[in-house]
Amino acid sequence: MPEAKLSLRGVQKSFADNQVLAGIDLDVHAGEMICLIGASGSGKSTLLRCINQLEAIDEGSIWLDGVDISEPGMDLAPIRRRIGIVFQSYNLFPHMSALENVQLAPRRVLKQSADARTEKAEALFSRFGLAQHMHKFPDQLSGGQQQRVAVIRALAMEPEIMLFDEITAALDPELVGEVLSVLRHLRAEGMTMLLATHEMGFAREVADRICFMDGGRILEQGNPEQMFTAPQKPRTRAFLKAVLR
Amino acid sequence: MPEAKLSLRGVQKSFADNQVLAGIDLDVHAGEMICLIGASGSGKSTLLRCINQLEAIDEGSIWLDGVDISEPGMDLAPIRRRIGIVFQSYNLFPHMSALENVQLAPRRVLKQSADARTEKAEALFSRFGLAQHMHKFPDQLSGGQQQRVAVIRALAMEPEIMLFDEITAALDPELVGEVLSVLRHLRAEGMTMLLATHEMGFAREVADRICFMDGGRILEQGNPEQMFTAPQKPRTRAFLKAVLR
Amino acid sequence: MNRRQAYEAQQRRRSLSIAGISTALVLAAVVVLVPLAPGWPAVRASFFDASVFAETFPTLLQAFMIDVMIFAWSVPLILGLGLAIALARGARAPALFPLRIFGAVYVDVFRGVPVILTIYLIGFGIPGLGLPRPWNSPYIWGTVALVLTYSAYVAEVLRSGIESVHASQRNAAICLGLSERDTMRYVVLPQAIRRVVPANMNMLVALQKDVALLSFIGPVEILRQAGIYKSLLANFTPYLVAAVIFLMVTVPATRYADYLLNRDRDARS
Amino acid sequence: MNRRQAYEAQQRRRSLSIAGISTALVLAAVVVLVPLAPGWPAVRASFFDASVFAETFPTLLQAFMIDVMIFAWSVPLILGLGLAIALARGARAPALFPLRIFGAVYVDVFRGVPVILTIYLIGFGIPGLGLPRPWNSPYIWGTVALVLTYSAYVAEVLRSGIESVHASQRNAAICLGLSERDTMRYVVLPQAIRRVVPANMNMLVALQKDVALLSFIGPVEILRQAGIYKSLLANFTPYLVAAVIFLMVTVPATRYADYLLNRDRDARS
Amino acid sequence: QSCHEGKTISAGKLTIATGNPAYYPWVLDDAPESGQGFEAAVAYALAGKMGFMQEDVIWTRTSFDQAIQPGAKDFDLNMQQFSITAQRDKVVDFSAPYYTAPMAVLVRGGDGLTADMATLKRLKWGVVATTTALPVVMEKIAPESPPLIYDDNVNVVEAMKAGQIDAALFDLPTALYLGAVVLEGGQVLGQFTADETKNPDHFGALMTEGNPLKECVDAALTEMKADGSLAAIEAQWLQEATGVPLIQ
Ligand SMILES: Nc1ncnc2c1ncn2[C@@H]1O[C@H](COP(=O)(O)OP(=O)(O)OP(=O)(O)O)[C@@H](O)[C@H]1O
Ligand SMILES: Nc1ncnc2c1ncn2[C@@H]1O[C@H](COP(=O)(O)OP(=O)(O)OP(=O)(O)O)[C@@H](O)[C@H]1O
Ligand SMILES: [Mg+2]
Ligand SMILES: [Mg+2]
Repeated sequence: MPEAKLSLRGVQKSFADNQVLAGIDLDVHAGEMICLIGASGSGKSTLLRCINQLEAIDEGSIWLDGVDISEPGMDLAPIRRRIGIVFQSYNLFPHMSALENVQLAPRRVLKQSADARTEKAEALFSRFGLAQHMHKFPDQLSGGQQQRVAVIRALAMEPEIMLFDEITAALDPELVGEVLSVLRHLRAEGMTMLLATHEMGFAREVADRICFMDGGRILEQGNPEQMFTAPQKPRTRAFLKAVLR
Repeated sequence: MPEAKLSLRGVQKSFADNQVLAGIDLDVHAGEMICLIGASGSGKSTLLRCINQLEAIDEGSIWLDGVDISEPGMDLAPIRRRIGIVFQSYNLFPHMSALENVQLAPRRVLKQSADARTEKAEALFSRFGLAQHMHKFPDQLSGGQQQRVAVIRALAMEPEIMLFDEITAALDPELVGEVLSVLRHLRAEGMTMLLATHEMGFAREVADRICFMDGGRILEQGNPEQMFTAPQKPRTRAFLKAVLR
Repeated sequence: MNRRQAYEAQQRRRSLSIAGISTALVLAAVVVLVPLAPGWPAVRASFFDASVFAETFPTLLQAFMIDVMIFAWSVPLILGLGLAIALARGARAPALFPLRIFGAVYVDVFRGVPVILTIYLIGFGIPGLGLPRPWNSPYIWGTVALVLTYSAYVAEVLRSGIESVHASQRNAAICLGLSERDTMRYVVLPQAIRRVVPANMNMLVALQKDVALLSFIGPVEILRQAGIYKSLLANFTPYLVAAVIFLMVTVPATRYADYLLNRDRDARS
Repeated sequence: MNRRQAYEAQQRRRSLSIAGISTALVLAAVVVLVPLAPGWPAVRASFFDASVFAETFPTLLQAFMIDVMIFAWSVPLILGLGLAIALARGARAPALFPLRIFGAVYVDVFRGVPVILTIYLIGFGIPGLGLPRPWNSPYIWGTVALVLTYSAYVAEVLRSGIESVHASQRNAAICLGLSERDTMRYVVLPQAIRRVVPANMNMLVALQKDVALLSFIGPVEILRQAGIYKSLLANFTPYLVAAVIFLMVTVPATRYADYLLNRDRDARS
Repeated sequence: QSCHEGKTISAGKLTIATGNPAYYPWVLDDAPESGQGFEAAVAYALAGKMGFMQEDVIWTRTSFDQAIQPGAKDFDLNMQQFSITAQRDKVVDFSAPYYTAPMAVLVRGGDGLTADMATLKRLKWGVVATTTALPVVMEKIAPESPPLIYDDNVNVVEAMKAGQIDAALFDLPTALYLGAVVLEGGQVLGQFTADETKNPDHFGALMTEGNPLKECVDAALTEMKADGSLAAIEAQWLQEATGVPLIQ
């Protein structure tokens, strides 16, 4: 039984004949921030989706606090509650205001009282500088604001780990900053995080560890300085050269 | 009568009550490459669309080789033939192969013979390294290949000026390079070009002149070195700081 | 007024005069030419008899109220049953397999048979099972036939709406720990229903027109009333009156449905 | 077989047995309960008479061929006219203003009137203008009525297809110097038509069913033939036969249309 | 030089239309060519009087609507129990009447019913839309609830079987046939005298408006009435009409 907060052991996943994850081993310790980088199609999104069980894995196991959560037939809702996830896009429910988006799950799942959840939601909105946008609908918010609401919505369930899948990829360059600052904030608070990103500068700045994915494997990992200045594998070097142009 | 290849004088354009271009003066000389930079919504795309008359301007004039092409009631087809344009996306005709895309306008507009246009098209495809993809349909090509076909399609009409509107914005980071190298190629051949872009590194490398747009005006312009190292206006400095993060 | 606006105003004036002249020419041609056909007087007498029009209009309008009534009580039934069938077809639990099969067969059958046949078969067949009056009324069973047919269409429309809600919306809800049921109720259905309002409006316009087919099993609604006048007066003008009455309702309704469809399409593209 | 697959295979076996049992229970309930209704023997005799079924089936199938024929020659006319109307409605030149108005009125009128009324009005009205036989045949004018109605629908569908081609496609063509006409012909229409194939398939299924309504002005097609048998045998089984024959055609056709619509939707999302 | 010369749609032939299908006792077995049934027999007798051979008679079928549509018709005469009314006469021509039908009330299992107006008013009525029965029901009986209306006889019968209506009004021969053969448990409750209604139900052969053949047909019918051959045909095919009680 692995000791880390979250552990992956030999995780494999195929879609039809296309093997997308070809054996992933990874330990994420409490309070750690890990950035997944790699070319388009290398399996970053799939890995995140497998961790919170949106996709069932074919082989291997995924351990959360020493429990194998990839066991077939497990009740997934309580596990998913403990793992927050924010996607690149299509995230908020467009027919609900920002506040309703945030309150839905606490209301229906945690069965919190109206007062308790409103108080908590308002606290979160203030903390991320969105107090004045609480009653707007997603379409009335900028992309950056929408992503921050999505983060708040996940945080409202008080998850133990947060997964982020290229949450700045669909944003205008000028709006990227405000979303990244939210992540800095979370890191300072000690949240355990796993983040797929194309923002190399940001990854270098905040990550505790960088994992370079290629062809469904973690080809190389290490601390940011080492990865960006002295990558070991030729494939890593080629990738970094192309994107750091 | 302005002397430059292409000249804009006091160009204004509004959509309903929203003034998008607030008086643009710009001279583009033959063989020059100009990069337009600026925040989202600053009017870069609108400016390019006004130049080749996709949008009619409200005030001011646009001169091509000493002729005012913005005169109401002009026959626009012959003017547009002389000004090639490539957009960010939705560019190729999805029901035609790459070759058919390139040949449509020479066939229907220039009435070139089948032999002549095939020969020319093949030459262009080879020149941009796409000879083996000529018979594929747009959906079978990567984003970078599609954009290169779009460039070839515009070049097949033998334009005198080329306009490019963020042609790498929708591409995966790894594919951006191949499209930019096409632009370097054109520059080396002496094509007159006007380019809206968010790729600051590239702009700095190849542009003869950088124009920073803000609120529908060209707030500041100059050679790349000066613009990137010593911008004059506070707004320019703020913008460059945000995007060069 | 800037240069562009001045030019456009001038263009507009020119267009309007050309348009006016050409419209007038075309209209004049129609008005002059048609009455030259040899049978025109007979056709006019049979189809465009003004006195018959005036005489039958009030009664036909009254008969149309029966169409409106049947329509009014059918609509909620259709929407309710349509939703139930759509959910049945989407059921995933294995024990609900018969429900799923039932939904599929139901939709196939009632979309496949011309509505007039369904009306005959249900409108005469079920009452024959021995129901006492008033439970065997053709109004009831004709309505049932319409409800069965149209709920099949509405179910398909709703199902397409449910499926059109992007998978990432379901995913987002499930990732928050919501149950399948809550996901459907709070996240998917509200979006799905909003999206299919335009398509369902189209269905309702079609229903409004098909209510007239109930006349074949007895109810004296507008089409039957027109038929009675036709045989009484040996004149087809009453059908024209009926067509005019339908147009008064369906044209605004289809226009509105189109408007919704366009708005919906624009919002998505 | 990996761990996941083993688990899933086991789940599937369990589902299948539950599904089998519950389906059997529901079917049994239907088969046992319905015949207990007091009027069942009379209804069975009127609607489910096997000998009548067998006797009328061949003739009805033959009569259905008339539906198929009418359908076959209507379709190209509908598509052609529909395209013409769609282009007319999209015409921008001011001199073509009457054409645009005409297109709009045309679509409003023929979508707004129940098809059965159009069939009565055209099928009986135009021949009365004094056409000699065979030019007053109800086949011809009934077909015309269908063509007029359905081309209005098809025109709207095509127009929506044309408008759904993204403006950037037109722009790209225009920027290359193509004329309006070439842009429509080479760039917009090929894409628009491909996109509306599924919606038009749906129209064709509806048309196939509405061909039966021609029976009201004379042609002895399947619905009329079923009516004749009904009168002759005083038995409604022929209508059931007609329903079955329709299902044999329309179920595969609607399923195919649905498949196309789904594929189309998936391709776009 | 016979009267019909040049007046028929195909020279030397007389094209007669009937219903599709044609009903007993007007035409037997849906086969008018046999001359069996009242209208079939009248048709052949009429044709004979007009100078046509038996084989010169051509049969065709039309619906009611086809018969009254304006414009050219594909028949010379149309015989399917058309009632002559002044309004129809404006659009088409009718021959002199060849039969005058009393209206009769058809019910199912009517043992508990008596043929008086008070009873009839309480019944739920059904009639065929294209017949003149509807005005008779509305004006003479004026039932308490509005009647239901159908396209043809069999739909009326089916509605009666389904219990949706209690009674229907037909011409007497049709009512007798339906009550005896088609409607299980059917019974003719009573008849109105033919001349009692304001518009007695005279059946006439229908022709296009202004058809020159009308004078020939009328002449032949007058002759048939005078020499008793029409009465003989009526006696042969419609004799069961006796014994149905009159409604007061
Ligand atoms: N649901 C699915 N069905 C089939 N194939 C899939 C599915 N999801 C992902 N794939 C395939 O798996 C491969 C890896 O996809 P994934 O989205 O994990 O890559 P990624 O590293 O996140 O790339 P990107 O940077 O573009 O987001 C791709 O080839 C993709 O086509
Ligand atoms: N057709 C139009 N109708 C109305 N408003 C428009 C239209 N086209 C552009 N605009 C508005 O004009 C403004 C400038 O748009 P434009 O696309 O020129 O900006 P941009 O500098 O190209 O931005 P980006 O970097 O996002 O491409 C925006 O506010 C936009 O909403
Ligand atoms: Mg991804
Ligand atoms: Mg732009």
